[in-house]
Amino acid sequence: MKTWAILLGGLLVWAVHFFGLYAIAEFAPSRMLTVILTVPCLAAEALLLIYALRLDRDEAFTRWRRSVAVGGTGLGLVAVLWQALPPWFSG
Amino acid sequence: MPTETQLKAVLGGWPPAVLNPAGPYSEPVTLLAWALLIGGTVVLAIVLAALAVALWGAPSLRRRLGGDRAIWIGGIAFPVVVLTALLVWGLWLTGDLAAKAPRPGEMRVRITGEMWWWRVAYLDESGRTVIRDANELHVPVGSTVLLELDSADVIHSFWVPRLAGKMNMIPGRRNLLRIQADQPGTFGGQCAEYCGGPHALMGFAVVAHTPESFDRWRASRLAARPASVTSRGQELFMASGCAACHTIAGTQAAGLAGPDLTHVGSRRTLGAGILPNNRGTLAGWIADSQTIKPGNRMPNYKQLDARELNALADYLAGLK
Amino acid sequence: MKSETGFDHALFDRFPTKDERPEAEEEELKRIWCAPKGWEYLTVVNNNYVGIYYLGTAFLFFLLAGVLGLLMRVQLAAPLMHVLPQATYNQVFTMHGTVMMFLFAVPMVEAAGVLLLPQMLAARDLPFPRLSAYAFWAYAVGGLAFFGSLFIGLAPDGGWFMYPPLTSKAFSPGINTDFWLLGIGFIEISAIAGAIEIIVGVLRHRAPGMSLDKMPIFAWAMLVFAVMIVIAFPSVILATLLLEIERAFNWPFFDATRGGDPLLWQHLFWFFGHPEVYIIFLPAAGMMSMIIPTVARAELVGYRLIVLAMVATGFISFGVWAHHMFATGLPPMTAGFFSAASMAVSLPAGIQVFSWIATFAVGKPRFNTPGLFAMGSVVIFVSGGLTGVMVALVPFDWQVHDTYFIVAHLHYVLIGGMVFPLFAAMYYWIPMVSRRPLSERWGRWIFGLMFAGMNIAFMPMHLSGLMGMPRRVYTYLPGSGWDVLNLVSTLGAFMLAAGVLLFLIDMARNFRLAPDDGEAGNVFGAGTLEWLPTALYSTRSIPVVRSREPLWDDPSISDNVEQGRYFLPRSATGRRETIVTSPLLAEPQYLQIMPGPSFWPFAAALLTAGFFLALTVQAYLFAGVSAVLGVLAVIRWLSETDIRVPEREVDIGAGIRVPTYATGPQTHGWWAMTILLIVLGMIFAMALFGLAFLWSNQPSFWTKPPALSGAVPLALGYVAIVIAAGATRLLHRRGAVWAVVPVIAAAALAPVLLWLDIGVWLKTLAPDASGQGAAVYALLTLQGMIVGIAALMALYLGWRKMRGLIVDGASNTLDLVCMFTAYVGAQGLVATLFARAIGA
Amino acid sequence: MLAAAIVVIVELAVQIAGIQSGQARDEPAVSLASQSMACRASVRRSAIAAAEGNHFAACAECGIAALRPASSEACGQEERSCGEKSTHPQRNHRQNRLFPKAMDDHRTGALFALMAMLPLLSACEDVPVAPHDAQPEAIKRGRLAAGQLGCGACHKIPGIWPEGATGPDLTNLAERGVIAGSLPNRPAELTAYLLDPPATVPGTAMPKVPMTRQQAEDIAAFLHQPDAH
Repeated sequence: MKTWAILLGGLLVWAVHFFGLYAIAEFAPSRMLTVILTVPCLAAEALLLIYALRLDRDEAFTRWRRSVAVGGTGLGLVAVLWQALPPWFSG
Repeated sequence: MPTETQLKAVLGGWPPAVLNPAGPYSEPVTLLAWALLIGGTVVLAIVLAALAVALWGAPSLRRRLGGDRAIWIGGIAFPVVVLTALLVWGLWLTGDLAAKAPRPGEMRVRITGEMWWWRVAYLDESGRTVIRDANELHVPVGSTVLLELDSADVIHSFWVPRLAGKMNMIPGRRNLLRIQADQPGTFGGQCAEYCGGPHALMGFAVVAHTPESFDRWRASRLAARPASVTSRGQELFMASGCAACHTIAGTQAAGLAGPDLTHVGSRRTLGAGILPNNRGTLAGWIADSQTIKPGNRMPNYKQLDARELNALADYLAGLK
Repeated sequence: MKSETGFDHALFDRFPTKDERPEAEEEELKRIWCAPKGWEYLTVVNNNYVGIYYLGTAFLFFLLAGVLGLLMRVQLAAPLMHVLPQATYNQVFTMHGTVMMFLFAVPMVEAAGVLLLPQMLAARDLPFPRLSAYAFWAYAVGGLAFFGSLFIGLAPDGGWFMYPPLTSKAFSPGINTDFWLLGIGFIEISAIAGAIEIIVGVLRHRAPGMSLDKMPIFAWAMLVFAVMIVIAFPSVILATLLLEIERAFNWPFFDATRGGDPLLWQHLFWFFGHPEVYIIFLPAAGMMSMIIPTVARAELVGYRLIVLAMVATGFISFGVWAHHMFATGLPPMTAGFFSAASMAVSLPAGIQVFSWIATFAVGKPRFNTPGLFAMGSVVIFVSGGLTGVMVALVPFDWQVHDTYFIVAHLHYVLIGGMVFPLFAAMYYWIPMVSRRPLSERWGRWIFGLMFAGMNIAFMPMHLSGLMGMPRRVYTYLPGSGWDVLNLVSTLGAFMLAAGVLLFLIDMARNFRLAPDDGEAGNVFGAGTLEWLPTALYSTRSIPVVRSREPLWDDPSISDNVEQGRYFLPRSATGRRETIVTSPLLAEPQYLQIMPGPSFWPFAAALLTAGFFLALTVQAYLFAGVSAVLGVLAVIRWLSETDIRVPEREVDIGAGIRVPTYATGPQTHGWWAMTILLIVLGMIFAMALFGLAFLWSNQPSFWTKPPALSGAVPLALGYVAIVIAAGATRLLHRRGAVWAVVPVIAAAALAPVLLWLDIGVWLKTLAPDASGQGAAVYALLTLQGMIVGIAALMALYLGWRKMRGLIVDGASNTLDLVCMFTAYVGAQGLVATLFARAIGA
Repeated sequence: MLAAAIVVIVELAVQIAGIQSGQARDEPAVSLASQSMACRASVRRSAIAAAEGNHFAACAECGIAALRPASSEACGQEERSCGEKSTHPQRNHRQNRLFPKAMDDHRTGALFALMAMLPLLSACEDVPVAPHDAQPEAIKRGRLAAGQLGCGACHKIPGIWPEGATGPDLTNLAERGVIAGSLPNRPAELTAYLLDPPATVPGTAMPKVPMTRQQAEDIAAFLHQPDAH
């Protein structure tokens, strides 16, 4: 379970953020709520990224695990940032 | 009388409509389109060049290409930068172009998608219908027009590429679309959402007038029709049941299922943008619209004999 | 290395063993996994056969749908052609899209998975061979019946996306639309079955030592693919169910005049529909990542990044569905989220493309046919991807949406992303199953024709789209400036078709199926396990995997495998069996006994097809009979599973002993049930979304639901079901003889609670009264379906108990029935509360 | 006399063609609204028709009707098909097939008969077809004008959409002896007829379509082009 969480953490945060945003936009559109959701998600991505960077890389499997985790959180970070943009352009 | 250029304007042609904007709601998109098309071509060229180097390049070049670093640069860093810029542009433009509530004094028109034609209603400030028409929209050059799009049956999509992007017409919803034409002319459009049967033959035209000419057009539409001289054609119109579906203001004909025919004689096209409009095509449409536009909801009227058909076409063509 | 299950990795060093294995072992393997004769071809379950059947059928649909595409191209070659009348054209384009997406693309990659995965992972077979067979037959029979509707003019004509209200009873009164719902029903069943098979197979049937980081990239692709099916297909399953209910019983889910919403369909359909594109693309990308290293004779560059890319695609593709709906008047903010996610999803694709290019760069690329198709695929796919980025921008999409620009885009993506990799894969892997490889000389011609034809056919469509040509038009008027472009497109389409035709001829010349022995073998010099010498039992012994390309890193591995110097060189129990390993590090856990050939999956599939077809043509009696017999056939086939053998533990090689029966969360059955429950949970979650969506979009039609407080007794009842199901398992493990009683009682309680709940709702709201009514009763209907299944399971459990098949503290059948029943309780609880909470 | 015979034949052919195309068409797509309208229309017309003993018109609700009364046998056929239709007012049998016959048999037959008779008739009438020494430009302009004016709404003219069936098929018009039932098939006559059909041939169904003399001449040239189609 832990390995899966490490591998998928960044993307899971992305998913939470995305579907949260969608729910906000669909049921209660508000720029404030978007910010309230985005800030913790960005923080989570950043923390996960730091955590992933500090993971062991003593053998092939852990090295592989680390790099997938780093990539996933990095990608998640970019995607969450992008998703936070729309409310600032369309009021 | 429609000319070659007019027919083309209704139905497309060169230069590509999307790249040939005629108003402020299509022009920024054209700029974006050019940026995307040229940028896309450049990126494709870069990727092809990289592939060519990978396959046939000098060993030193290939070494540089063959590693995680190339992937990080080409597959991640470069796209992130470019896409961020594009995203911001796109979002800004989306917010800018999306039509919101009507502006004070703005011309409002409700266009309803029907299987397979367009009902057009010009609204006044309070949203009441003042002019009824079908399959074409007359607008003054240089001012914005807010279109309220809805549907009477299935989903259609309103698209006049030279004036704006498309917007769906969805039952139970009212979507807004703002257009403005900056030059006089006829701008063609077509239903863009598959709506069954003769979806392919559901055309539309926006006719942009100079302000003076538009005022004249508007006045002519609002003017009371002189007490109609009863003609053989009008009698036939009533007797044949046309009135069950069609309205002609000033007569007993008040059907609502089909297009309003009060000014049918002055429309550019027939059958929702597919035929030129004259006495001949009117007669052909009445007698056998099912061959011309298979599946459309007007039955054939072959029971009319030659003189009747002529009289009816005459009458309709005269409804300017 | 830290162990995952307590298995000592040092034991792997015992392999390859040095001993000589007796001849008789191989003879016995051959006997156990023997080839079918005569009628037995209908009863086979072995992946070597089912995979080939599957591939062949899917390819047949590719050809059929391709012919439809050609017909359309002929009709559009010039303005106002009379080749296809309007109504026929509308059926043809609907079928072209539907067949290509549902009956070709998804089954094709699933088939490739069924055929290739066991070989790549060095398993004897997939975990549920009979399920594979059932899925195949249901798909083949149902798909062909569905396609046949075209010949009697009853084919669906609402587009492959089937938007209501055009497809509702009011505007599509014929049974054409029902045929679509039927055809999709089959593919839903077979896709879900295949996904379960593939997830469990990839995670639990890998050769010992093949940890996740050593897994062939194709297996990764198939894993993500299967997980995506599990998440995405429930949405379309629900959508088709709702549309069929609306058509049959007039429940207005999508009828805006009665509080439904046509956009609900679009959300449900595209929540499946866009991931579907990646569902198709990922396995093909996985194939590319297998083929390119071989062609380039170099290890795949950026393996880690590609795995990441695939997993990320799996996630992000679920955030892009509404980009098919930019023109529906979505609020700009919502459109913006989807635009952003659509941008994000292009990053993983870029990673993969550059990985492939980098792999070419480090290696010495060969220009053989698989190589050419792979290179061509990169070019075409990148072109399609770039136009994809363009249409991810909302304002640009407003212009080109539903025009030929999109037709061009999607064909570039799908042909470049799936068809070309598939042809590369066929050239690449056919030597694995055929006595002769395909002709290289012909291959070049075929590639040339297809590549040129593809570009000539679809490149002009970008322009015709920009010139205003909408999609799905059966004709266009002269003078619109589209004539020449369309003519060129048609010529290109025929060129493409000529390439495919040559391929067929080449297949006829050279393809000689040899599932048994004597394949052409590793003609391209690849490094992964599927190129080990195999027979019907797969490899003689199951190797220990120590690297990603074992055949490159250990040249003697083929010999050692063939000599039986690895795991399981013989049948340990005298039955079909394979090793189940742990999901992360692939440590051997237990030996799975597999069921053999059976007539019943085939019969069940035929009866399923009969049931659906009879429903479509409204022969209800026949449908009912088929349904009952179908259920009996399934139970009959199941009764031969959950096998126990006298030996509790066996030696699987080099003195390593594993159990032959396991229970609990580590078993393959438990995993499969978990996935099935996720599928059901997703269907249910989508139905909840539907209710909430209608409430938010059509508030004026809302009726106040019954009071939440009134549901307390029902809720307690559902909690009791969950507890009873859990208690059964505990009691059973403690050895209580009558432990099955609580779960059977729980299964009996469930319909009572549902009945009471329906009673309350009937006093408030009729299902055909409004969108709310329809959505609430849809929740109750879903609950009713699983209540029915739980009841059948309880009966089956009771029957097994009576037969004395549920013994001592461990029974997988009992575990699975308890799991399912607990789920029934949980879903019932949520349904009861949620329906009352929305709009209260 | 002969002219009248030709009129009858032409119209019969048109009718049969119309009947066939009317039946093969996708009638159910015609909505309830228009069906009820058609019924309303036919109620009145059939009342009139009954009074006049016009059986064809009495069948009007099929959307297929006649221009003139004809033999009772044909009418019987009509009525049968009417009855069949009215028992399934909402029938939704799409009659389209994957590979539709290029043309309905009856229609083909009628046209064939017509074609076969025309040279014969023209020989009797002794009206030689004037060779049209038109310029290629005129033909080109004529094709364009025919498209712009929508001649295809009623006539089948290869290349001119939508190949309507209300008026006669104008394929290979140059080979025919007479036009519009009574006029010699010569450029001047054709041009005059195009400019004002009702004035030239009283009783013709073709309306006066607004066009210039130049356009009329061009269209005549286009229709008369020798190896036209």
